[in-house]
Amino acid sequence: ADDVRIALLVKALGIGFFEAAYKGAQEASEELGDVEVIYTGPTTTTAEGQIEIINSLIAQRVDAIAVSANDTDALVPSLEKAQRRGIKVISWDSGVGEEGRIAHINPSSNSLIGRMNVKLAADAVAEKGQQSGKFAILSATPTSTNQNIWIDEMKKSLGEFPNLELVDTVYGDDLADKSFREAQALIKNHPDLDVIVAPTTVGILAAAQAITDLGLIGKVYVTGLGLPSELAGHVHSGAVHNFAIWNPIDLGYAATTVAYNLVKGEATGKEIPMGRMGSLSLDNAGNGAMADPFVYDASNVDDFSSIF
Amino acid sequence: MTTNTITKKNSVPDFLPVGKLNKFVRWESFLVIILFGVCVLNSFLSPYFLDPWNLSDATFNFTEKALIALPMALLIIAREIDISVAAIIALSSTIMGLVAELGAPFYAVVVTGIAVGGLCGLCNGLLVTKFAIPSIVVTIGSMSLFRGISYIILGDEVLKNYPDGFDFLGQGYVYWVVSFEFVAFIVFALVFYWLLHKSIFGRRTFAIGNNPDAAYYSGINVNRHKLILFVLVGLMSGVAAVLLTSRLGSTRPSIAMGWELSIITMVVLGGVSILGGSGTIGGVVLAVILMGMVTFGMGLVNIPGIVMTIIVGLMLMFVVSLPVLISMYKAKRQRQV
Amino acid sequence: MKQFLANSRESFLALVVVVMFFAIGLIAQDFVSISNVVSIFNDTSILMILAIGQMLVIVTRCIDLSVAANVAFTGMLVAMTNNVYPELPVIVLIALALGVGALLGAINGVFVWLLKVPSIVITLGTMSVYRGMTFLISDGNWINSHQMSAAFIDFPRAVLLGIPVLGWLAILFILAAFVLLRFTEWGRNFYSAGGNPTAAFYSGVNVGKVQFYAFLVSGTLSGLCGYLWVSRFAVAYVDVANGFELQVVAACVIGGVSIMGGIGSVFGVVMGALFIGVVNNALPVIGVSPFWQMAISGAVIIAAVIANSRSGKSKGRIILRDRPQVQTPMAAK
Amino acid sequence: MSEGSPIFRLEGVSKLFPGVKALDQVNLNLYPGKVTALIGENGAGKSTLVKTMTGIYQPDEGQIVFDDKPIQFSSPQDSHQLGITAIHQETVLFDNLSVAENVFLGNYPRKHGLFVDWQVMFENTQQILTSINAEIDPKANLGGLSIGQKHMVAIARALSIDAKVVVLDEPTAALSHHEIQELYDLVEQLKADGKAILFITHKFDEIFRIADYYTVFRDGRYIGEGRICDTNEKSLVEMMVARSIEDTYPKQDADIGDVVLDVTSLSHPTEFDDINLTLRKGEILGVYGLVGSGRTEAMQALFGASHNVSGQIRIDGQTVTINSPAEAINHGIVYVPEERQKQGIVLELPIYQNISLPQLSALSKNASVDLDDEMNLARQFGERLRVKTSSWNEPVGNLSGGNQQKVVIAKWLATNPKVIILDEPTKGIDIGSKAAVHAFMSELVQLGLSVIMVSSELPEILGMSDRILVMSEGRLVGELDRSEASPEQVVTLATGGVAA
Ligand SMILES: Nc1ncnc2c1ncn2[C@@H]1O[C@H](COP(=O)(O)OP(=O)(O)OP(=O)(O)O)[C@@H](O)[C@H]1O
Ligand SMILES: Nc1ncnc2c1ncn2[C@@H]1O[C@H](COP(=O)(O)OP(=O)(O)OP(=O)(O)O)[C@@H](O)[C@H]1O
Ligand SMILES: [Mg+2]
Ligand SMILES: [Mg+2]
Repeated sequence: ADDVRIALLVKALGIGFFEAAYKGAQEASEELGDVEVIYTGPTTTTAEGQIEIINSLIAQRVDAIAVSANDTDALVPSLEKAQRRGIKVISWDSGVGEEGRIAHINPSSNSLIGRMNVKLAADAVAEKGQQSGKFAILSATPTSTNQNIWIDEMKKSLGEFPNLELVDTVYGDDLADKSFREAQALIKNHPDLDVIVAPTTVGILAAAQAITDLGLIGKVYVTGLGLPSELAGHVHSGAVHNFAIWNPIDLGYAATTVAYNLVKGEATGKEIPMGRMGSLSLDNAGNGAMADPFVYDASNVDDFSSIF
Repeated sequence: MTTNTITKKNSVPDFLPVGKLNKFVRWESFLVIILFGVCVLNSFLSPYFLDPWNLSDATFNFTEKALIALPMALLIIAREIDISVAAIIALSSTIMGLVAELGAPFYAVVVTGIAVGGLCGLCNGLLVTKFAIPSIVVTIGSMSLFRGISYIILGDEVLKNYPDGFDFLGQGYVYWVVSFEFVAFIVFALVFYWLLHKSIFGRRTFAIGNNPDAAYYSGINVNRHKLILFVLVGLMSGVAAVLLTSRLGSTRPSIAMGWELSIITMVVLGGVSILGGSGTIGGVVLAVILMGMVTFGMGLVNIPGIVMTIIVGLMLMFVVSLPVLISMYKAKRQRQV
Repeated sequence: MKQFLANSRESFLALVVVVMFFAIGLIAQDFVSISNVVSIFNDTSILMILAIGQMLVIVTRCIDLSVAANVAFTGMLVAMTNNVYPELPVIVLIALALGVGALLGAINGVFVWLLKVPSIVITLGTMSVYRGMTFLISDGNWINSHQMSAAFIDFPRAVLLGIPVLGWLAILFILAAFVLLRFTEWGRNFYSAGGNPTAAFYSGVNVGKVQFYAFLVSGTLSGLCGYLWVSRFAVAYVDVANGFELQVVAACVIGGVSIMGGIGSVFGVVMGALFIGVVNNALPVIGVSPFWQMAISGAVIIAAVIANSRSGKSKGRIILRDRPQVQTPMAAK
Repeated sequence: MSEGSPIFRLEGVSKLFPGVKALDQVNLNLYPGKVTALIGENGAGKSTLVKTMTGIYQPDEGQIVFDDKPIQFSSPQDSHQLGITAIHQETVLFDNLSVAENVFLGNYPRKHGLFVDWQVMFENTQQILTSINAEIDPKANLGGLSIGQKHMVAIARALSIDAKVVVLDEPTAALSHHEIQELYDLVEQLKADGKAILFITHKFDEIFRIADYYTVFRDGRYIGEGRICDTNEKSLVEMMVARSIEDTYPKQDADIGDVVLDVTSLSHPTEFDDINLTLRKGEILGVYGLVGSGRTEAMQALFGASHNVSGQIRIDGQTVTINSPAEAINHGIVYVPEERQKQGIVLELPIYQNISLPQLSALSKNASVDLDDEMNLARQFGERLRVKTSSWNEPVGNLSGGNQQKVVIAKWLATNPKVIILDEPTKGIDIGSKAAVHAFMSELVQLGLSVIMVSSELPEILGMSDRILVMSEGRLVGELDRSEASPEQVVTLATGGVAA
């Protein structure tokens, strides 16, 4: 029989996180044998770019599309069309509306991620040897869905950390220069700031660099979500005490196996097997969550920095 | 096309070898040949290319941009440019979303979208004509302004409560594989063809593009003409906003980000002189389809998007240099004879 | 007379920048300080250097939209070289950046000079091509701070007499550009070639070649800024400086450079860049909602160019001699 | 034929343009200390020759001999360095640069070998300008000067190098009486300095006044040369046009009717003040003044192309408001501008489209243009004005200067106006066509049109006008009837004196 062709459609090409997910997808494809993975994505993180690619994927009659979406809603009509043409659609990492896909694989649950970010801030405050501290959030664009969900979740879990105070939320638009400037402005506006939490790779890097340049290592910590390969340097310099990320390789692996099993009809109701990772159980909205984000610090970052 | 032998704009001093294709090697013929080659190549590369449904799907990728490219061609011929078009889409889509949110009926939403586009165009046009500021400068500013207003209104919200039937505009089919969007594009292409090549308006556009002073002294109201052109671009951006919003089923302020450059690329590829004064709608339509087919073909064989942008970039450079190269080659041969 | 007007226009812009700076200081107390001035200047340095290159291009009636892509490509190339050969001295890497940037600029220039292709079209093309090439050479990977040598990162940060090297570089290029444009024939040719190409040709100026030089300079400066950018932000990736070309052009037009060619001054461009720099730095500091920032900067650009166009509109000639309320320029005997 | 050997020679030079042989094996000799006049109809190839001499064009065949050595120019700079300098027909200067830079561009005085010496440049410019009696500030921006002043700058530029050969392509076309006299003095001075001068002009009085030799071209071909003292106007004209021209100023009396146009206290804040004039049906009203006297501005105001204008305009007794050229055209007032290439025509568009431009609405049905009507219109008026072209579909830019001017006039006549304002209508037009334009003016007034003719050429003003208005420094300073006007009177008025 022909190979099962699964498209791994990412937010944009050239992002370390997704490259790592692709590694996981390749791993799954080797394990499954009869799978061809098409790794694709637009040049910039736009919904229109992804739609264009979805159109060409429909034309190629791929068997499944696993998408990490740039826009929750805008992709839905195109993905519905794909489903009408018999293509199995799932989303992962950053989801799309329910009508647009069969299942969504959350890297972790949003509430866990939100809580984790706050906990990282607490860790950093503890590292400074203080009882209580102030932190600010440096996000990506004001419109990125998962950023906003996580920020909401962070605010919700603040109750658990009475010693932490959120003083500001700013947006660096995932641009290095803007994030850098926003980080500088945060420090200028809040001289007693202890931690900057950036749940985005560009942001966390820019903030760490700004702290380094201002000579505030040890005084202001940067934390959030990032990749070990990108942050190893800042962990060693001390600008970042610890940070978290779920395993993108596992995520890519899971997305591929789930898509494969949907194509093969192996999915039974709310349970979809995902190879070495057991099985994904879906809630009523078709969401399934994987594990907790994993925390990296000086002790383990080097072990992972060569992997993703 | 008529006996419309518009020559290249003479802003380059007359002693310079200006690329002028032989009358028989028209720009359009040239595009047709490339287009044909691309289609042949595509059908070789992918078995999926020559499938009516797939080709129909492919048209969705460019029709909205193409709708703006039509008036943009006129605007560029008249020596102006509008790089705020994508931002106009964003603002127009945002206001449409708000109106829809209030429960407005189908047609009211559509009219709102187009009207907002027209107003934005009017705004650009007034700034350009009243203050005599170059349009590229004005629209760099209004690009941020219009999209910025969308951000102010929407923030991180999304609007998606569009009325019933609204999705037809961007997703529906009129007959078999022929989508509503594509029909709209063909109709507007004919309208703009007439406007540029057959009507007084078009004749005046060429006159203004070649020599605005002389046009003014010949009794043409140059400022009003330009204002109308900006409004036209705005209105068509509104139309594109309606279709795009309907196709996406939702609005965010980041909608249509970066489209201005692909639209201008389409126009230039279509043989419209960026210096103003010459160009044809036929060329623009061909260029639009050509670009659509190139990107679609590459998509079918999963060439990464960024490689596509390289190819489109190179194509643009090649295509604009070609006539010059040909005329240089000819001049050289003539000298040798 | 016009020259005087132009100068006064630039002084007006300078005044606006200063007033704006202090006005913001009223809202955010820490804003007005020597260190913040240095910091804003430093922060704007890259924009200023790029804007000077862009100004030359615009003065010759062209435009270079590929500067940001050039920054990304050169930055990536230099960062990758540094990653593979960390022991290479920074000066070699800077030379590499200058060379590669110059090459990319020269490609634009050759198209404009020898093939007479409108610059906006050619740089629209190379903008995509250079950015795409950045992806190809890096395979989409990022180069992060720990993959860069200490010297690589430290160079623009080294402080001399209270100002970082990055700022000194900007000062150096501002002065160099001023001297070249005012006091050398090579520099004056940019104005004549852009002001009236036919007349320039009749005067023996090779217009195409001058335009080529403009692109060459713009490319070289972009290459340098490629290095400065990745080193300042300690990261190189494909999307570096995405969309920055519009800010560079905006700095020029706010600074009074005429998009029709022939007019523009270094001082004006520096003020234009500082204007943008102050706005960029101030908006987050005075706590403007992030959702408002884009609209505000758009409105500010429009307001600035309107102000510019108004003050430049006075007519130079008066026939009625006995109405002396306006001084005639040629009354000087 | 002549004593002394030429310093500069062209032998069998040809220059081809696509479809036109602009120069066909022409010869030219220039002698040190002598003025050679080059004459020929519009499109004869005079300006093309100048461009070939100065390295702007490369000849397709033939050779250029300088000081008995054959030379080749690969750029204008080469010719500049040999000491060949030219004032071109269309002023080619830089509006955004200072006067001094315009004079010295390409030839900057240097300091330390590398740097431009502004000080010296300003001083030298001042010196040259003073020597030609031009009151212009070397530091001023060129853009603020009038056309006449710009021309003086162009002359200063030609004098800034130590030239051996000076080429003047219709230098007096843009100058007024007074300035022309000064130019003549200048030419005498150059002659005395031993420079070889090529002087291109369509004015015959000029030729006989200052030239020593003449060379005649016709249709790109060399016809002949000789000494001025051995010839006369009639034979020169015959060489030029291969026929004889009866009368350059064929003014015929037309029936002068009612007042068509009545202007009261037309004023502008800075350009002109309190202009009152009346124009009758069938009348040619001449407007004379020195260059820079505000005639152009006043006429543009009448045509609606000027802002901030106050005053009253009545057409056929009806008060009208004219705020744009479109309104003026609607009221039957049309204007043939002085700056032809800038305001008169669209160079890139074909002749027929230029002619139909002001009346597209009239030529269209349902907003679509009717091509046949358009072509007919172009043919009718183009032929009437004897526009020399191979096809009405030819871009106007390919025509010679004089023929371009005819297209502009044709365009306006085709609108069937009541009043036609001609601003320097024969500037740069050869003697044959000039006579044709004048004959046509007579014909127009006989058909019942009224003409306002702005001209800086005294013979034209005196020869063609029924009435003459004189302007000076933005004001009307006198009105003379055809019968009573004498050249002295007109010039005195224009220069600010009081008419006797
Ligand atoms: N760049 C060009 N391309 C094509 N044809 C040209 C060009 N320049 C001049 N010609 C043609 O060459 C011929 C000679 O033109 P030229 O300008 O030399 O005439 P001229 O004698 O100076 O006339 P005038 O007295 O009107 O100034 C004309 O037929 C003109 O149309
Ligand atoms: N400083 C200036 N600014 C704008 N336009 C100018 C300037 N100087 C001259 N012009 C324009 O140049 C043209 C001719 O100038 P010129 O001085 O010959 O005109 P004028 O004052 O009307 O004199 P004339 O009465 O001799 O025509 C006019 O159209 C005039 O508007
Ligand atoms: Mg001539
Ligand atoms: Mg005049």
